[in-house]
Amino acid sequence: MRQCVGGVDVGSTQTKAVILDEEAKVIGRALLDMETSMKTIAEDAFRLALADAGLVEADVVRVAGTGYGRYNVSFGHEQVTEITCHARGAVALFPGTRTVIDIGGQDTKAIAVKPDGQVGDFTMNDKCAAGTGRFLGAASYALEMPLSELGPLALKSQRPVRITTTCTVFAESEIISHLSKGILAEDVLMGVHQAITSRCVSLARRVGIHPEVTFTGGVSRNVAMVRLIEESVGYKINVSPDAHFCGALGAALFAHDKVFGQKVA
Amino acid sequence: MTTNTATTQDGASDFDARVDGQRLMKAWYAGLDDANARGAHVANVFVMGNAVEILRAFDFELVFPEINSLQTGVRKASEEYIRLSEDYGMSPDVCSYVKADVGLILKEQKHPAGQIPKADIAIASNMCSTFIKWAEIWERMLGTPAFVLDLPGQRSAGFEVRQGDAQHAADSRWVEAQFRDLIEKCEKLTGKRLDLDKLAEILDRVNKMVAHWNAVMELNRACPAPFNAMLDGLTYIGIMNVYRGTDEGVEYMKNLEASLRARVARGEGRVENERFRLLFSGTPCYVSMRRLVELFESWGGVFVYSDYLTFAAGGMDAGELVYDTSRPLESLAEITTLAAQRGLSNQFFAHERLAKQIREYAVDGIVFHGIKSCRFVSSGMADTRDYLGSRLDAPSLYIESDLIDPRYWSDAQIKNRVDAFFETLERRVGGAPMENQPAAQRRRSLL
Amino acid sequence: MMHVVGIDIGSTYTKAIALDEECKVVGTAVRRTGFKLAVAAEGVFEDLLANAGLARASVTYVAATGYGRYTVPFRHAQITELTAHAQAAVRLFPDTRTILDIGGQDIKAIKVDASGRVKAFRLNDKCAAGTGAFLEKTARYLGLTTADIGPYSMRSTDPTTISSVCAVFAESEVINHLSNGIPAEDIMMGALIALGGRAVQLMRRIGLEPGYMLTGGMTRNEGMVHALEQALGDKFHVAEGALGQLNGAYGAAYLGLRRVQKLISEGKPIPPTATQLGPAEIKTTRRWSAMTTASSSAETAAPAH
Amino acid sequence: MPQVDESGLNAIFERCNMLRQAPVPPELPEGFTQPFGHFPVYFPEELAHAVGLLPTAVLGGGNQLELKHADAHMGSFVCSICRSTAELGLNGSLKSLAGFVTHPICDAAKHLAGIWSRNFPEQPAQILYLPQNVNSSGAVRYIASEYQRLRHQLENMAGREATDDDLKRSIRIYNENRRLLRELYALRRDEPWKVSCSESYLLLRARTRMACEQHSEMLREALAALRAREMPAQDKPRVIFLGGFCEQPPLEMLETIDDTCYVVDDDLLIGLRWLTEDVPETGDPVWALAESFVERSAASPVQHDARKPKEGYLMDMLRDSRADAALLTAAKFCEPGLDEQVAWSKHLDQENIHALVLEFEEKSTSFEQMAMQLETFAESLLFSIA
Ligand SMILES: Nc1ncnc2c1ncn2[C@@H]1O[C@H](COP(=O)(O)OP(=O)(O)O)[C@@H](O)[C@H]1O
Ligand SMILES: Nc1ncnc2c1ncn2[C@@H]1O[C@H](COP(=O)(O)OP(=O)(O)O)[C@@H](O)[C@H]1O
Ligand code: SF4
Ligand code: SF4
Ligand code: SF4
Repeated sequence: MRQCVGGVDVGSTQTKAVILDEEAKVIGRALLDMETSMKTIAEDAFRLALADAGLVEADVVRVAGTGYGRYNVSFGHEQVTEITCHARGAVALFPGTRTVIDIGGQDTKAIAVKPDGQVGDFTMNDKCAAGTGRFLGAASYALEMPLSELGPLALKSQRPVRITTTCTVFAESEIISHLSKGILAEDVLMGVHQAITSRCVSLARRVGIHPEVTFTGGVSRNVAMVRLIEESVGYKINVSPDAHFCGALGAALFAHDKVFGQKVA
Repeated sequence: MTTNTATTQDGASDFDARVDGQRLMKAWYAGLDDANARGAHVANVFVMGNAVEILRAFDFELVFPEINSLQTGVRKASEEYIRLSEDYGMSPDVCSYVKADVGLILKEQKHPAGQIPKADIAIASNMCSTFIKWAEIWERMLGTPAFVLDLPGQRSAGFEVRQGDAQHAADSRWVEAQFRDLIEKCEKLTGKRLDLDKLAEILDRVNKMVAHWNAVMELNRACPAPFNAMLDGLTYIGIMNVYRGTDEGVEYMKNLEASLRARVARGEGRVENERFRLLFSGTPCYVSMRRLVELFESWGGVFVYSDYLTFAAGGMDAGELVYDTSRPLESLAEITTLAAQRGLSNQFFAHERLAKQIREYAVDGIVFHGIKSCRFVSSGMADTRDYLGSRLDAPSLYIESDLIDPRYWSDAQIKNRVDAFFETLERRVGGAPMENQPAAQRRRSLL
Repeated sequence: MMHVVGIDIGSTYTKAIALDEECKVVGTAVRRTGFKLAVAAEGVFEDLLANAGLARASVTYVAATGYGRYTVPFRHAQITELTAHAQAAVRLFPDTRTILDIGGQDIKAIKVDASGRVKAFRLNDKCAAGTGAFLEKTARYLGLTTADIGPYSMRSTDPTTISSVCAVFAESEVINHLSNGIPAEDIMMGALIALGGRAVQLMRRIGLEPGYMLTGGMTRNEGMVHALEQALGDKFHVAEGALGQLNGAYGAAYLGLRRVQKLISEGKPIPPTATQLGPAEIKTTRRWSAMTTASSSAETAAPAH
Repeated sequence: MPQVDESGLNAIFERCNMLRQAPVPPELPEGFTQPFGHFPVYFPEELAHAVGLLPTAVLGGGNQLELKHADAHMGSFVCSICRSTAELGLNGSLKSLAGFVTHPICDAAKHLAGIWSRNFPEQPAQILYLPQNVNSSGAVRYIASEYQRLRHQLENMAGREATDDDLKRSIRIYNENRRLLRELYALRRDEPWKVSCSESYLLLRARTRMACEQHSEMLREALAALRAREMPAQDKPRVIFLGGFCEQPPLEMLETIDDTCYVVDDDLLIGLRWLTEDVPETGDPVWALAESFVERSAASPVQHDARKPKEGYLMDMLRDSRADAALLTAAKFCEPGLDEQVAWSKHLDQENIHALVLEFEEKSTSFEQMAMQLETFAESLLFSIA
């Protein structure tokens, strides 16, 4: 009889789920785009993760939900905010983490982590979607290019252009206008990445940026963003292949605490 | 007749802090409603740095525009008033109290609580610089003459002005000179001479009220705390300001102290299971204060003190600040000077006071409530927080909304932040685990 | 026969109109601006000449307006779109006092006096939430063309509220609504109402003076007009047909005509065009700001003691 | 006095422009031991000058400075000059200041003293409580006592006494400078085509980065050269600029305005021209300064004075400068400025005087939008095209 635990992160654009085994090792993952309703997506993601881990529902004894749709994880035993989860997940992946920068589809968060791994302070963009993953979404739409290719192409840039609009919606037309002026796609893209970076970094500065910095959320999969953030803070930052699942991982770890008492890092 | 008669909210009682508080507020507004008709003289005053004692001596009816504005919030009518003023041209970025008041003027002084009389004079101190701009608006829109009461505050960090030292003497001299000008104006306005004995009686009543007030504040150092500084406390401070120097005020404060003493004696707390003692820094968000307190109390967090209760009381919350009724005017000037410096330092050099309050009230965490449109409380908040966090390792939460503008209240975000804050506190302070409740039930308790 | 042309290069559409001496409209043209403004100007001018059956030679004077006004090489003069809209509005509806122009990427509220002189104005152009772009985004998501928005939304019986202040967040709101089975027309109308509310709020900020007129491409969207009149609680003047969207170009042309008449009456020659003039015409304030030294952000400090 | 031609004039402007971008004076002139910082609006510079501390107005960081630390210390809802002043402190640009004085002009500015004391305890910072009730009989006496306190603190910092004669000498030097500044503004009123608003601003602002006597020297040369300029008057509306009393509008903004208007008077850096007449050079100098503050001073939205109703000085400015219209600006998030702006525009509406309401920010870098508004405004005034 297994004693696995699960974490589900219902984000604004993508839902992530992970399964941990008894040693808190990640043995199953799932990622779903947020198209249809929030009600079912959490469950779908969870089942996919189970399948990925090759388990059945009975093997999982406890599930924690997080993300802004966390209360839709109706089968969850507890809900924890994405702030606490991202911090926990980041510290689990990189124990030295003092600052977490999480760039998601519609929200960007910065979390200051105390040496004892506790959340010290945090801030996030509220009303405006400027400087979020969406900005990249606009670029990928304008360039008709999958998200995963944006970063690599941007890194080829020699002379980045300056993107002046902060508005995610207007960004699209500015990008096209640059392209129509014959500016290279990579130079425009680099400009886009720089725009997002400067917004995110100034957001993070509100909580104060201290090494080590761990970059989480879907946008952390974008190599150009990683490079630019490193350039603007002035040192290397942590990025894990599981960074996109960081929130779900944190949630799962809390579930794990409940089952096995003592806290694993 | 104190402890024996006065009992608490729950007991069958002749004193209920909330009910009596509301009764007194109603009575006050009723008095204002027909003030102009009765031909009474009316003065606009602010809660910080006013000359209420002098004005009372001349039998002025007192209008507290700040309280009018916050009442539009409490009565869920603020948005209408604020929109009116923004349509009139007021910038969205300025103090929403001012905007609500401009809305009030545009609505011919029609307030949800009744008609607000036109004032014959307005006293604006420099404690919050916005007071002065506000008074200038009355000068223009209503022709109300403004009297600016200039109260020098704490000049720099560690700058202590002690009763009787040279600096205090100089400052008091300046304040007294202004009081004398004010008295001259009042005598012209009312055709009466200042009655010093009457002034002395008023000062004496203020002394009594302040003594009770300080006792009340001290009672909340008890664990569990008998009242919530940011809910019950707001009623108390309202009376403290509106009824300052009156018999009703003294009576209320006396009963309040007695009833809370009884509560503490019975070991009753504001929340049945007090898990976190919190300090609230900033001004309330009157439109959603109940909701906010609810969010915190659902986690067993209670606000045991707030610097708001210091500066909104004009900084009188200190044992040594007692009027010498044998030389009323001079003493008024001297104490006003000291109180103003306390009230101001409370903001501009907040770290010095907060550090003290954290110790005195055995606080687990500080909640900073930033108000974009209130620079008086918000401009230095992030820095103070940074300072206390690094020096005292005091866990703190920063939330942002508005005093009375519902458009700035985002329930989902604030809830998110509050939850995250307590999730952290729990792991630090190790409060009783909450997760072991079933999700469904926990959700109910949170929503 | 002399003709005067007005060209309005907007962020989304480029509009042109030709007037004769009697100020009668002899031809119009509209095309998407695209991203090469000079090209758009040239293109719309040719369309116009074709539509009006005019020869280039018979065009005496060209007045450019809109945000691309400085990019029209063959212009004799440029005027801002605010001045142009104000002039046209008062000519078309003399009692107009407050003008609302909802463009593709901005909103303008303009207060005018009886002579068509601009008294006050407010603009919003930083945030897409209150512009045509917001509509087109929503329409795109619902699979509608710009032209469909109006007729389609008018079918709505029970509009939904779109509460997000951000066009992006609004989109996920739209997704949610759809997934909850709310009819697309109700969502579309919800978007129109949201936009209408913002637009009227902007108008309030300059003070509502009766005699309202709507200009710009939105005049072609009856759903928008409806939503706006709901929000305002009053009627808007709307020029018939395409003239509403041509309002800016018309104002420019009209001012151009007046200018030409003045020159002729004073026996002065028609001034050269921008290209003929060359850079001389460029403004000549010395730009010290252009010469920023490194010290600006550097940590320079006087020798400390 | 050596005659300066256009190229000499350019050299002067170049120097001013370099100084504009320096957070503190690049070098200390003869006879000064250390710069001493003060925040807008008004500060009695004579007191510092007399002990050999170089009065240095701290005016924010301009639109080139990137805020790296300030956001963690001051909310985004605070005006730019306060936030970038905090940034300059935190990034070490102001290390060299012997001290820092701010004023009760608004609550944001008062908070700077607290921020200083928490972050740079070694650099004495204080709030100089210049009274908001100058109409009270005790005002001069109170100010004098505050100035005395300040004088002694400055003496301690400089390790040098300021005798009454030192003070009188400084007062004389500043009186001379104030006279020259009045001449500069007279020239702008009478022949605005000879000196633009941005040029005048550069000259004015240079005083915050050099010794007053040096500045007078430079100003004298500049004035002569400006008067000699051969420039045709253009068909531009005469306007006044209000709202520059504290946060500094970007130079680009002033240049954009120069493109379409003649700015014939303004309240830019009004603190440097706060005292409108000579300060008495006889009698008790401290009293003379205090009395001048009350009796012979300019007006601003952040100084209450029953004798100077705000519309009053607005109308005086319009009349004295024979302006057609007014540019009513306010810095973003500047509470007093924004409140004043409403009163101003309401009043000009009644008076049927054209006004353009502009909001600016020290940090803004793009001005197309503003240019379009100004063009429209000019068009509506001249009502002729091109
Ligand atoms: N393969 C990828 N490469 C680059 N960026 C990606 C990739 N996949 C997703 N993203 C970015 O991550 C965002 C979603 O991240 P996520 O953290 O799931 O957001 P949320 O938690 O708000 O749903 C998308 O908007 C996209 O910009
Ligand atoms: N034929 C049409 N039917 C409905 N709406 C239209 C039509 N043409 C334009 N619009 C709407 O008008 C908006 C602005 O048009 P226009 O005023 O020409 O923009 P701009 O002047 O900014 O280029 C467009 O964003 C579009 O939503
Ligand atoms: S600026 Fe753009 S991204 Fe920001 S709120 Fe407005 S629409 Fe949304
Ligand atoms: S700014 Fe703050 S303190 Fe000042 S009046 Fe407004 S609410 Fe009160
Ligand atoms: S700009 Fe305005 S708000 Fe900022 S410091 Fe100056 S007066 Fe205060």
